[in-house]
Amino acid sequence: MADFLINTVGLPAWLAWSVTAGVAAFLILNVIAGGALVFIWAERKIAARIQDRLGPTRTGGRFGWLQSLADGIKLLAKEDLMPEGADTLLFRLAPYVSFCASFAAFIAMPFAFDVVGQRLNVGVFFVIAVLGLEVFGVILAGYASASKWSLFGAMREAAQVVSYEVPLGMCVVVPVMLAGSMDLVTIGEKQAGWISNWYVFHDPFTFVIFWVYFTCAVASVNRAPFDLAEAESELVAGFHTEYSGLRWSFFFMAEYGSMFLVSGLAAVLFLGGWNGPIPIAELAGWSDGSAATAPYAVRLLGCANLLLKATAGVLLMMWIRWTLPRLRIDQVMTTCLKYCTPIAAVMFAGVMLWQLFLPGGLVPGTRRGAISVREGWLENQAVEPLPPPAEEVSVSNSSGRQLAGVAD
Amino acid sequence: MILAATGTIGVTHYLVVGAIMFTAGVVCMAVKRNALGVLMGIELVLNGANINFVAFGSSYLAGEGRPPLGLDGEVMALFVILLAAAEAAVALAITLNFYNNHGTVDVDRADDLRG
Amino acid sequence: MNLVTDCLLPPPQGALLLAVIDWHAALFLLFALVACGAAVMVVLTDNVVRMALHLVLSLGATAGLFFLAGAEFVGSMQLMIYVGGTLVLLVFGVMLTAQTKLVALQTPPGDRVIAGILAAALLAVLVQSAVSIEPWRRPGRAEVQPPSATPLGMALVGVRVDSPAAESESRRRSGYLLPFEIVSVHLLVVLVGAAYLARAKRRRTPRPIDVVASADPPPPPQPGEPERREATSVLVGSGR
Amino acid sequence: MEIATLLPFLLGIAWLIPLVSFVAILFFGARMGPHGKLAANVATAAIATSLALSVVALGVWLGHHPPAAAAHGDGHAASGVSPIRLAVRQADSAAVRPPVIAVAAEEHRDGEQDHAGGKADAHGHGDGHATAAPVAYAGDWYTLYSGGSLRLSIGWYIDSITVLMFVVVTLIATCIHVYAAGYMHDELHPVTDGEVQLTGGAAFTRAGRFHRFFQALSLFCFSMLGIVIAGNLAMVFVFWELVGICSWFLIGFYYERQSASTAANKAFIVNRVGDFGMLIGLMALWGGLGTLHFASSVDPATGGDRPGLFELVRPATHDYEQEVPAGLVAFAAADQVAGLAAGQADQAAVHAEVSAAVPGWRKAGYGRWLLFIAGLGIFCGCVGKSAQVPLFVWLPDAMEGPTPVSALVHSATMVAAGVYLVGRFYPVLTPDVLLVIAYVGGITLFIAATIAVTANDIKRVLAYSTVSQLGYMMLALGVGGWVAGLFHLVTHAFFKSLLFLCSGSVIHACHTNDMRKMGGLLKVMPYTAWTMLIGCLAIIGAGIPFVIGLSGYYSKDAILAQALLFARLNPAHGILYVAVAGGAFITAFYMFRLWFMTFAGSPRDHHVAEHAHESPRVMTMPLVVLAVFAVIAGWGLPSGFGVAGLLEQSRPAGTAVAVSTDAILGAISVPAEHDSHAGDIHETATLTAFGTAAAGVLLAALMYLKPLISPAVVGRLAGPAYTFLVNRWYIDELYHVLFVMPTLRLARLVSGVDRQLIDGLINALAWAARQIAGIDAWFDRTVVDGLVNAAGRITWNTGIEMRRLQTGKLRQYVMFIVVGTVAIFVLATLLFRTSLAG
Repeated sequence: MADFLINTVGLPAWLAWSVTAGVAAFLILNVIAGGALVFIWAERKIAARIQDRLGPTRTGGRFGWLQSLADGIKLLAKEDLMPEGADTLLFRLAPYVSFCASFAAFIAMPFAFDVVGQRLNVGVFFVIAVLGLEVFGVILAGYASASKWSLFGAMREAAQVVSYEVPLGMCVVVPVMLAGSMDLVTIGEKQAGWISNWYVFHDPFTFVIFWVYFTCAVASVNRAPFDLAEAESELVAGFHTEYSGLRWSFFFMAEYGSMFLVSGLAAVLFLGGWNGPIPIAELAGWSDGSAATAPYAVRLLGCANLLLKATAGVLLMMWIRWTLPRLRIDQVMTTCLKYCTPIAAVMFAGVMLWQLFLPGGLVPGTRRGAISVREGWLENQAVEPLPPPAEEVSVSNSSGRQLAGVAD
Repeated sequence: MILAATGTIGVTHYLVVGAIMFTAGVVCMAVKRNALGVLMGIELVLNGANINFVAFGSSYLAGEGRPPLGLDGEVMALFVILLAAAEAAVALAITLNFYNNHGTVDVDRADDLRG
Repeated sequence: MNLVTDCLLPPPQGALLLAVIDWHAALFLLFALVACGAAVMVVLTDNVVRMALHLVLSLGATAGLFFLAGAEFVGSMQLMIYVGGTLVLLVFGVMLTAQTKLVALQTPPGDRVIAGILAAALLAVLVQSAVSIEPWRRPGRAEVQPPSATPLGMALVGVRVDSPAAESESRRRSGYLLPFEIVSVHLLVVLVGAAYLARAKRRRTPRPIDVVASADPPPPPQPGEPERREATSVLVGSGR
Repeated sequence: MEIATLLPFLLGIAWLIPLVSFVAILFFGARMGPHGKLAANVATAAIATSLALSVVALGVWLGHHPPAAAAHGDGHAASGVSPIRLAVRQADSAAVRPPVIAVAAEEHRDGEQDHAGGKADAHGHGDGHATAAPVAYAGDWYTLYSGGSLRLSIGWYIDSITVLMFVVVTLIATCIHVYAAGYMHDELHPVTDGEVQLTGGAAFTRAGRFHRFFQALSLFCFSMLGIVIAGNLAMVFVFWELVGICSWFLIGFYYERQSASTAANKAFIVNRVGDFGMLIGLMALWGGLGTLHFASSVDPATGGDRPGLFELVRPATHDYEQEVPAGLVAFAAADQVAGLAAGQADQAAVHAEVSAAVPGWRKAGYGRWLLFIAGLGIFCGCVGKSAQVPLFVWLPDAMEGPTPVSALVHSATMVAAGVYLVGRFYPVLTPDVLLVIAYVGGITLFIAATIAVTANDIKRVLAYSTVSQLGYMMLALGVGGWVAGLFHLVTHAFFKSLLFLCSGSVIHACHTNDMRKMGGLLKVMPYTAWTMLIGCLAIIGAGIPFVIGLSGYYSKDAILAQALLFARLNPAHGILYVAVAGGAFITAFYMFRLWFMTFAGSPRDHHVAEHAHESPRVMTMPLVVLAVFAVIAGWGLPSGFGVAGLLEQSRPAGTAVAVSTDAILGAISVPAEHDSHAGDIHETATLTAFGTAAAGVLLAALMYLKPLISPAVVGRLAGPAYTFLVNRWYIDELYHVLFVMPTLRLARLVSGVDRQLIDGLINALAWAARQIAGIDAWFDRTVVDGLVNAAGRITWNTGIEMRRLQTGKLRQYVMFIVVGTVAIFVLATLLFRTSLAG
């Protein structure tokens, strides 16, 4: 979009970039926030259905699809309480920290080829890392509330998230290894084509590790059955016991945002990203197969694909939440350290061996010793050229272009 | 990156930032009576050093005629980070023991071996 | 150190203020300020939790600096590991200084003064030695290769594919495989050691639950015990 | 496998197996079954295996070299006919080889050199002219040390004697192992030894030593077989000493008993005396000849062939006639050699001259003495080992050991080692040495026999008879009866071990050694009695003249015949024959005295008699086996198939002919042995033997069976002689006066010198040292300590000051660090005008 602005509209480059960035930020923020509203509504409906009730029916027509909007308004209208003895600054700060962390992670999250806030060559790690910041807000909240319930909740969440980052990282490394890149866009690209190209179907190990990843993801966003941080039955509401009104809703949004994020990440890493199970575009001849030259419409299709997959993931999480009972803290830790981590490790090794010893391995030259790793890599370079040098203009161009595509 | 180097920011700038952080860390170590404070000081110091590594390694900041360290800088920084994590783990364990034995984390009371 | 003027000096062709902002310098300025400021705040605050907050801010800003310097992988690592690490620091801070008497350990002002003086001296020395190198201050626009984590990864498994290392056969082989292994083993050892150090000792005082459970009354508290008992109760509460 | 490699293989294994069992028992003996009961099985199994292998080896030998006519065929015809047939056989036998040493390359690889020294041997003593060396296989398994001309190696020298001795030793050893398993069963439990008096008179109790006993037995078997198979004198000497130490172990088996330990030490020391002489002999030989190998051997260093002792002393070129080897001659004529060398610078030339000069010197008689000394030296060892005069005193005391030991070690095998060595070394012995041997043997047999007459301890009687039988053998060898001596050695081994085992069984039954307490045991223990009777008959050489007899009959007759022949040839030495004949008479007398006193008549001591009992099966079986051999060991088929024939095969080259020399000890003519088979001599000898034996038995019967003549009366009549004999010729006392007392006196004198003179000196030195030390101490205390203390004080004070620095306050330390850093920077920048930053 930037070059569009520069060339057609004739804005100076700096302005074009600023506008581009602004648009991107605006889009991400609203899509996710709006999505959060939808999800809240969906969760209530699903919970109701699973529990054989109707759920919200009144607000806004039969399905009560305005329910969450109404809730939002209610929350806005609520009085903002702060317990006395609370650490004022931290108490105020905490929700924003969580919120920002959860949403900042979307910067590197691709929605389709190059439909991405900022294409980072270490996208995966960026996302994981920033997502990990979210729990920080939770801790601050728990501490600042000067309430034992909150404190306990925060403690639990901290322990849980920190320990679950280990297996999560392991699982994430697997697609990275398969694609030979940490760039989420590249990873998505590599899975283009038929459904069989999805990494989840790459080999048995990846299939297993996909589920491990999903479990760890659920745990790292504190969804049931890992939601000890806000175990209503033990701690009144966990870390956000003392929160109300808009601050509380920020936590809520952050939670849904990160749910959506991990689901999207799962989609990109394992489920073919924005590539449908059948390469319709190629078959229909809309694009010549290389995503780089695909028209906007195809990218739009990709976005739809990814959103669909992510939503499916979120719904799955809801389903799990309303189906499974909550774990005890020791069970949570056991699941992480005694099951997820070893399984992930073994699967990782398995994938590696598979890559090495089965045709079409990552590095053809691997079997020829360490030095030939280099040649193998160079061959790969020849086959799959890296994205063009990230010197400013081109990068901002691409991102700008696709954002424009999304815009109109 | 978002914006490539334009020649205004050099290694020196990073070094200065590192120096400030380093000093802050040292002071933190020197002033805090809370063992955890001391730990944070250590983290700061390590970060100061890290900034220098990255600065020297970065090809964005390299002065003319002075090829950057290249990868070596980054790898050093990586190792520093990892070892810092390790150090934090051990230090925390020690602190915990200290707390179990003395019922406090005041480093001034950790002078059982004073001369 | 003419950073600020670099950022804001009027361009030759002249335009709006925004136009002439050197984004790189500006962002650097921002991150640098946050990093240093937060670091100083760490020193100045006494509350452990706030210290941790500032620390995280500082480290995060440092990560930003790394991104600016093109070391994206290192930046991500910084975020991931340090946030995790400081998180644990935080947790411990909260656990160990839960008692009001420990929340803020006052430092005698004399120490602060001495430390300040020393700090000034040290800072002076460091800055002097940083500034004293001319070419560092004036970076040329060195040709920039696209930031990519691949060479780093290859180097960690022992193969150098980055220039200029890739040219000479000898340096091409000089990967970081061995240091990498050593560090990993070292980490493992450290984890085991830490787990051993921090292993649960035999409780000196029975947990409230045990007291309730056992018919006989709990033993009389020895002097110097009470804060420990409270601490243990906190541990119990947080799921231990 | 070819015989030349097969025999060393078989015998080598047979030799090593007892060592294996020894090691096994040594380390795991105590854990073998309850109280080490299984140790017996292990040792027995080992020796039985050796026996089997030896028998196989014997079979192999016989298969390749069927023996010639027995030396003691009945009548002259057989031996007259045999050589021709033998010669014919040898002509077409595969054993015909040139007398060179064949070393197969692939046998070099596994380090085993095999010397097939087999030579076509036509024992042409039919025409009285020996022209060939006997069949013998020699070689080295392993070279221990090789430097200069000395080469010590583990090797083998196998001829028919070796094989035969292997069979005999292992057979007897097996029987005795079996027997001992029963005899020693007391040792399975803690033993209360009544013969040990503790201070305070308490009964002495110790743990059982069952397995140790068998451990020692195994080691002994190993050593004995080692002597037999040894291929060179050095090896012989090593195993010689090993045998000695084993005997020491076994005699001192009950080492808590004063008498036992004394006896053990006595045996050992007395043997040392002999071994000293043997060492001298070895040195003389090596110094002169530079080799200790019997047969020619290949030097692995040079690969060259080195002639052995036999070859040197009786070179084939010289028609196997004994001559002083060139080496000894040159050795003796050292100064002449030096004179030659002085003139010449070139070694080769010197060698040439010396070798040219040697025959002359030999004529001049150089080296005869050396050869004589060497022979005497070797014989000294034999004197010690097989208890000849004057070193026979240890053997009777050796009876302190358990009876199986006495049977195996001190009658059958070890003491025979001396005789064996003399036989093995025969070619090197000059007629003078032989004469000495003969006299020593004669004296021994007479003295021992007379002592045996008055002894009352059953085992001592047997011990003295052993000594006298050994004397027989020595004498036989001395008078040229090579086959006769070794033949008697074999037969004696059988019946003497038999006798000892019988006596052991008796002692086992009566718990006493004193014959005067026994009597009338015939009904109680028939096995023992009858087998012992067989033994007695065998030892006195009973038999029907010219028809058949027990083993002793043949061997003893051979000896008598040889002695008679010798006496005829050298009238000066006729006394030897008298000694032999008299010995035969006395032997018969005391053996039957023993038997009658023990078994015949009525019990003298009821206390003993009533709880006497026949020994268990495990002890009687060996008796029967040995009895059988005692009967048949001497038999031989007319074809020459028999012990004697077997021995005849190995007769040293050149000893089959009569030799008469004008030697150092005057003119001696050693007769050829086959001449003793000449009709008249043979008959005379046989009749003499029969007569003397019969007379002896008759006398014994008169005195002890039907007491027509009371022994007491005889004793009183022969008063002084009787006491003289009872006190064993006062020989122990004599030695005590001659050697022990002077030694003690000398020792006392020396100790006196030591105490008075040397101690005084040393005390004076010590006193002086103390004075100096006192000064030293003062200096040390004042000056040195002062310095040290000062240093310490300074350090201490500094430490006290410095510790203030260690406040234990982390924060201060940090500040110190900062100060240090800044200081370094400042110094580096200001003082040295450099900037650390580059």
